[in-house]
Amino acid sequence: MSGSALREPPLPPGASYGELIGVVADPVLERGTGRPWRIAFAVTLLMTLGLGICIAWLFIQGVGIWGINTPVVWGFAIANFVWWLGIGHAGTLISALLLITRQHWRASINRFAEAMTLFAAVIAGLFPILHLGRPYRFYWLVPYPNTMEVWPQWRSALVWDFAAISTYIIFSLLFWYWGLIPDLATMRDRARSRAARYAYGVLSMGWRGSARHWHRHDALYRAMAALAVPLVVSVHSVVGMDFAASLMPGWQETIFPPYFVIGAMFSGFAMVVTLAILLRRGLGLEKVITPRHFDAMAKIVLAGSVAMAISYTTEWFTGWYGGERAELTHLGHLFTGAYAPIYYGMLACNVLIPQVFWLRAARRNLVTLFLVTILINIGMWLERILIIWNTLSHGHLPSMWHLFYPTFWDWATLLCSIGLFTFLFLVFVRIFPAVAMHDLNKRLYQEKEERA
Amino acid sequence: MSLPCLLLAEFRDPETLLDAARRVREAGFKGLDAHTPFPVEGLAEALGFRPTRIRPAMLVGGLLSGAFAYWLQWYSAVLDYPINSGGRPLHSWPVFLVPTFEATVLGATLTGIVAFLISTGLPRLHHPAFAARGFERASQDRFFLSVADPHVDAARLAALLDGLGPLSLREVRGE
Amino acid sequence: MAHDAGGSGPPRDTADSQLFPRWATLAARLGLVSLVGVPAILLGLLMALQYTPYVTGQTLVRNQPVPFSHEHHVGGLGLDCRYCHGSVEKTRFAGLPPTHTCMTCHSQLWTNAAVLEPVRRSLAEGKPIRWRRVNALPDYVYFDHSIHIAKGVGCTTCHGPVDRMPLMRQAAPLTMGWCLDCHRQPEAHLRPENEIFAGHWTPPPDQRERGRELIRHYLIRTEHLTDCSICHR
Amino acid sequence: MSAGSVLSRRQAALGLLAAAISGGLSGCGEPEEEILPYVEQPERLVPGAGLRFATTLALEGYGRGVICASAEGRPIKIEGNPGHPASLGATDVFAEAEILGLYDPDRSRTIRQAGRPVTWQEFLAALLPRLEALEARGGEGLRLLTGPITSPTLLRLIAAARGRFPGLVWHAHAPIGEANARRGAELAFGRPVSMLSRLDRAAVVLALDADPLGPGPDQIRNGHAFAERRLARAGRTEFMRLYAVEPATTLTGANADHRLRVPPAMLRDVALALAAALGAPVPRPELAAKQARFVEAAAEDLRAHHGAALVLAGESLAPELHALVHWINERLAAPVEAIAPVFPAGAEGPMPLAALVEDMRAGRVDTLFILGGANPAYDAPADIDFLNACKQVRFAVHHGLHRDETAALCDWHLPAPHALEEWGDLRATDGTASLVQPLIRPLYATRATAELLGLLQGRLDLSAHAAVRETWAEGRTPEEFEVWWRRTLHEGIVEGSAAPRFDPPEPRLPQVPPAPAADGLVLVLRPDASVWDGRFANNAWLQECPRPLTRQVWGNAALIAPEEAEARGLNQGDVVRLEVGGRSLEVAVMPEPGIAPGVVALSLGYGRRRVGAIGEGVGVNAYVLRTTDTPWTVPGVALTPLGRRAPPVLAQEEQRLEGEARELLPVIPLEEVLRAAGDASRSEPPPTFYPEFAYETYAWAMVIDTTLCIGCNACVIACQSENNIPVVGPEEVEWGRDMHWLRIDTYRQEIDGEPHPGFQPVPCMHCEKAPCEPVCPVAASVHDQEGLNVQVYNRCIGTRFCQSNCPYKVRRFNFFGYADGQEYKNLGEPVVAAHFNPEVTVRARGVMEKCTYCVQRISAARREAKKENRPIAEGEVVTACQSACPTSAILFGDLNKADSLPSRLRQEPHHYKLLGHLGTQPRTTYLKRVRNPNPALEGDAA
Repeated sequence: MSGSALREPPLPPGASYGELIGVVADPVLERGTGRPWRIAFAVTLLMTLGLGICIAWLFIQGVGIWGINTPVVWGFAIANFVWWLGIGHAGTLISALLLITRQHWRASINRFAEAMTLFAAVIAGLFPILHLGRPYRFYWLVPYPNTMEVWPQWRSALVWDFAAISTYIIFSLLFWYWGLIPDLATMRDRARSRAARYAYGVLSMGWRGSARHWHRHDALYRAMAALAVPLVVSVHSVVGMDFAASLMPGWQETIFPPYFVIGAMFSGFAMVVTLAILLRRGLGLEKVITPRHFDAMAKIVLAGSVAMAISYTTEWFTGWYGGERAELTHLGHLFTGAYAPIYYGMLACNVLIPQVFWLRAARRNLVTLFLVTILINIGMWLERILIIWNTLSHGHLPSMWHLFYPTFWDWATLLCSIGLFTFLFLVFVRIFPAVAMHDLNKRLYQEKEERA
Repeated sequence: MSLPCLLLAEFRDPETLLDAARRVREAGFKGLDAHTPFPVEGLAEALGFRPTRIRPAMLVGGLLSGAFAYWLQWYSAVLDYPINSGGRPLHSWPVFLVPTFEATVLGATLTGIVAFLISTGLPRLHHPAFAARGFERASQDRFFLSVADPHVDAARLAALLDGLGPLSLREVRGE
Repeated sequence: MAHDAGGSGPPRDTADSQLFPRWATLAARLGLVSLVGVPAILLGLLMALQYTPYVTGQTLVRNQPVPFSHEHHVGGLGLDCRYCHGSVEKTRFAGLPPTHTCMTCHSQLWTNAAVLEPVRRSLAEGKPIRWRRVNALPDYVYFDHSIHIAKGVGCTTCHGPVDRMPLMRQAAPLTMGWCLDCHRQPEAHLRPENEIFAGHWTPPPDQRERGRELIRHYLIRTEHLTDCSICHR
Repeated sequence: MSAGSVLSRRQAALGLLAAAISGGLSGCGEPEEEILPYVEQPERLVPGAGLRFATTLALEGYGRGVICASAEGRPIKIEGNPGHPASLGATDVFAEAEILGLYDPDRSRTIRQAGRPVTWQEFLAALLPRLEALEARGGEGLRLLTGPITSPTLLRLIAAARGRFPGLVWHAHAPIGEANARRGAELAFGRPVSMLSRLDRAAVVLALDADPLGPGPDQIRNGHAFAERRLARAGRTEFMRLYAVEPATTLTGANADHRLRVPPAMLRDVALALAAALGAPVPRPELAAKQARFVEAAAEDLRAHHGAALVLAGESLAPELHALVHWINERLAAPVEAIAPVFPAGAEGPMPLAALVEDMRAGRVDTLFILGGANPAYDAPADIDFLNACKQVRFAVHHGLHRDETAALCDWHLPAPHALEEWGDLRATDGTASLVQPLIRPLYATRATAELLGLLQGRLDLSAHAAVRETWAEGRTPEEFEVWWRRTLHEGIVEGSAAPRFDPPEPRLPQVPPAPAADGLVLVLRPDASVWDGRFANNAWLQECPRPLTRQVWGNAALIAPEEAEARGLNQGDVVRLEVGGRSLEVAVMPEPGIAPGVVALSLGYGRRRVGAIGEGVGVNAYVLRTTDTPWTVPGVALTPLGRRAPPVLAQEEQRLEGEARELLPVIPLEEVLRAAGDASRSEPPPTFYPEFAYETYAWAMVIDTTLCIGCNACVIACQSENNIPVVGPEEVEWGRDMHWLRIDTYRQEIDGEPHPGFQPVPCMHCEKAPCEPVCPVAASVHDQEGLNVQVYNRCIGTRFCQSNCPYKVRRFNFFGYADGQEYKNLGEPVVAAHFNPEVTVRARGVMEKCTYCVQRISAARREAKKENRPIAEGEVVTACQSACPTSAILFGDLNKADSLPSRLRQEPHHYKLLGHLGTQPRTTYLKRVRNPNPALEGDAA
């Protein structure tokens, strides 16, 4: 990965172990919540309650409150699901992939990236259930002994989804938590109030930094990292197969699984950058999250954007080269249909704009970074909704062509889900060390050795 | 089950800790351990830990749960209630592999977690080491060597560590 | 923050001067186990619950406006099932006796028994007797009595020994699984025509062989019996 | 059993005698139910088994014999009566929809005076003295207003009433009617004659704005005959050729081989040119080249098929043109049969509405009975001011199903029984009489028309039943009458009652007046394919049934030619004002390729003000632009855009079929079928990795002949009625959520520069390699051993993956509880639930549903066969759509039988699979749409 570009150490030379720990831990333990945080907290709390209302109304009225219709039976719910899950990929990737590839600069970002992953994955997992016509029956996807003596239908990509996502959520939680344990011990030992010390004490399960513990911890953590990579790839491949394993024009494409995985990393990394910028500001982590980190991540985003461009063109080419009527109609609809403007917007966000990262200046300018990565995530959401709209609204039979029009509840649910995500993240940064302190210090130790 | 006696030597940096570890081990002390804020490479060897069996356990666990997942799919789709689904074969092995893979990963992970807890004895909220004053820095910027050997007392340890200049040397008494 | 209590001679700390008491470790371990175990056990119970009469209604007895005793009428008087359940051979619905049927006898017998008051009132006012359903299936299940009778499934196979029921009782769980068990291997339950309405019937020792014989005899296509469309439309 | 008693939705769904209080489909934890046996069990009635009775339903006064299925005393389904000449075993939308009409919650339930409920006795108390007085005056001022009546009993009673009241005048009002045809026949033959056209004996047919295939009392008979003559099969050369000349597309025009769009005025010239070409001494009018060529070719073709050539004149044509057409048919020895009009004409016939209104205004009407659903307050021509006239009437009685516009004007209102509730009799268009018998005890305290007419004779106790028996007992001994009565009720037709055919006199050649010169647009009015003249406006099934060709639901729109729209800068949905003679209406326009330039087509029957929750305020009332002397074509209409938009609600938005897409509904000339005769090397499935599943017992399949589909929608409503398909309402349809399991895709393809419509009924394909099944995570969509693609509602959790992966998009999802708690408007009222078919689950919210090939019928047949230890016979299973289809375009059967219809049709050269290249191996397949173009008109460009 492009992280290898970082010859020089990203950590401030001459920093001490305690100093770095202070940088990370003090915002949580010493400093009070700032005004911006409190405002953000209040707003997102309201949005979370809003999500509750959306769901309540959904269960009272039925999925008909959304814009879905007979040909376009899927809508925002599925798009949101794919989008959130995509975002929920970078974290584990950064941790695992960069760990395996010995990209030690990951230390500064992996913790909150993992948290992001966890929250995003959980929210993503919410949508397929909400989208069901009879959500209270979702557990029929689980193979369990029942008086009906019937089983899930294993050939369905949704069953794969269910398996993949539940695995992924459990895995992400454990991976995140196990990385957190030593830091929780640190918090326990730094905390002033007795309550906090008890809380962190219980959470850290009595971690005492024993060499034995470290030894086992290292073995487990690296093994999990090794498992994480194929898992992440499998999860979004399966999501890709939700569409690819069909025979609808614009869906039935072998490129979908890899294309979805790349898309996921792309949007995920974009989100990490966005959050990194905010965290750096909010928690004053300038020391540990340096321009070099952004530079590296921007390069990855750029690579993702190029990969997306390739995926799109492949899609167009195969569609055109296949020459099947429905496929051609679908292609024509992409570029000239009712959704064409959105489609062009999507291309701009995902392919055109990220090209600014060829410029070093842009890679290191936080404002640019922030705006571009936000645009990328908007673009990626548009991509997901368009995959659904374009195919389902213009299927094989012209007689069943019908467009999708979003309703208030479509938008409300989407926005409130973003609210919930932010809410969880805000809580996270107030309770947990947003950066892996033991990793930082380990990195510091290594740099000292390298210098020595 | 707290040890009758626990000796803790505190150091400023990992290197010294490593030397100390080697020395006490050569001296044939038992019950050696160290407490550090981050994993120090070579420490495990220095203290003479045997390689852990977590990963083999994960492999076995993963394979078992994967096998179970595949069997379950085969049993339910072929044996228990065979249903013609879109003219696909009852034993659609290629698709059965997907849930199988996920199950393997999950199984391996959970096994690993359990193995970790067992092999480390965590959670363990109460431990003599915590009683040592200043031990809280073991999770921050101090490096402790701990000896739990009834035949060793503070004096012998101090003598042995002569020259490495431990910041402090303390012993924890259980009753 | 941490204070370094350096001093002469190795200072001694006692094992109890720490954040958590000794029992905390055990508590934490139990806590961790129950964190996983308790939900698992609850789910398990929930699954098991589905099989209990509490959910299936098996062995359930309901009080009826008239305490009609199958034991007396079938076991005692030896009435044929079809005397009251007239349409059992013809249609989906076994049929319940019109008040008129009851009165064929009870206009002579027990003409002023108190328990029969509702029957007499029904006839007088032309209002039906409101029986309470005992063997109820969900409305998306299309069970047809006549075909089962025609293909050698006896009454008591599902309804149990009614000739020993003072008040009607739900004999079978009536779950889909229970239906499937028979639809998967009917040979275990099939009877020859003349025994279908037998009050209570115990399978002969060689039922398996007889059953297979009867499957051929009744021309039953077993492979079709587990189709969803057999019961659901 | 007290079937009239209001049933709970569940009870209907459950179809037992049990009133079940129950949760949704999920049915977890059985709730307590009650079972109510009969006190006295009616003989014949077996609990759990349905019954079928023959009866007759009226349209425009003419009878269509039907067989009505009832479950536990509830009528639940209408089917055709094979023995009846106007049904021949098939139905039309109106007949099918009568079921919902019966349970319409908006039906009037009580007698009212000035809107306040009163008793029958109070009514009698008010009426009888009047009648005494009237009798003294010889009935002066006593008037009857009815719709068209063919019922022998009612005619007899009216005659009898006249006996008591010599001064009684009977008026009949029919907004659609057949006035022009009658006057034309009188012009030609000098006396009332009605001509029955026999399409089944015609080889060449030219329709002058005639719509034999369109909605109407004769649609089924004509459709059947049409199908007989247009059966495209390998090696079968006989194939009718159909020409149509019309201003706005009718179903006949849509199915024609050659169609000429002309403004109404031009019809006269075409008719004259045709007559001239066939040797009539009439001035040969000037025609444009294209039209001349068309007429030339058509005339040539007609002449060439002497004896089997037929020209049809539409009701909209002037009487003179009808007469002219009679003359032409005479010349061609056309297959037409003359009978005395079934609907009484001349002296014993009724007077027109206009005369009544005149007298009313003059105060010459003292007592007025409005019977049989006549509704002049709504559908009288605009120049007849019924409203004010009604104020002059002292004692006006309205008798009808609804408290409609007319009821609002009358002091008294009496609720009328529904056709399925009362006794009666009717005659078909060919005079065949049949009995009407009730399927259910009247739901409300209604009085039959016969009873009211009985009152006029002072017979207070005359029941409809008695009246009908009296009528038919004449000339029969009591014994033979009883036998006759039972047999006739069973057969559903009075033997030998068809009107005698006779040879009409030589038709006279009429003087055809010059066409009225008019500027501006010409408004063409049509009866509506769904609400007819407005009487069905409150029927939700019909309102939501996509109109043929436009596929519009819940309303009407002003149809104009696309070029016209372009010229005026109008887009679909733009609201315009149509103005003529100081009267105007505002309506949304809709470009329709079949409309002649300069023409605006608008269907009648909408804009009802008082009818019920379903029909009120739907669409625009076209009657306001109609006058007595311009009933069908209103010239000189001014069209002004209003800048507003109100897009019509369409069930199908895209109808164009261009380029490769034509493979979806190929239109081929007859030669291709004939040439390919015998070639059966077709339809081998594409290669597949998967092992083929063996279907040992039955392999159900359906073949749909798109050549025969005339787009009448009967199958759609039949399916809706059979399978408990809910109505969702206009808003939901606009969202794109209509629930019809069977839809009639309508496509237009340019052929020789003319838009050529084609109809393609699309039910579930029941693919052997169904894409919907492997994607269902809970196995709710699976195959059974007979190859049915079954949808298990109670297993479905509503992922909708099946529908998103269905290339045919035939699946329907309950986005709301359309049938289960969130019904449209008043369709949730308990009485409506009585129409549910107990053999089919009522689907809950959140589950997917779709065409099942009427699995309940298959299952019933299978169970019967099994009980008798025999296989299901060929033709024993008939799906609802198949049984409704008047042209037998839908054929269902077992592929494992080599001689079954589907097996044989799959060998036809023009057999094809919709989207066959996807490898779904559909069980529902199609025959291409075959045209029989006239070579002389081929390659006709521009």
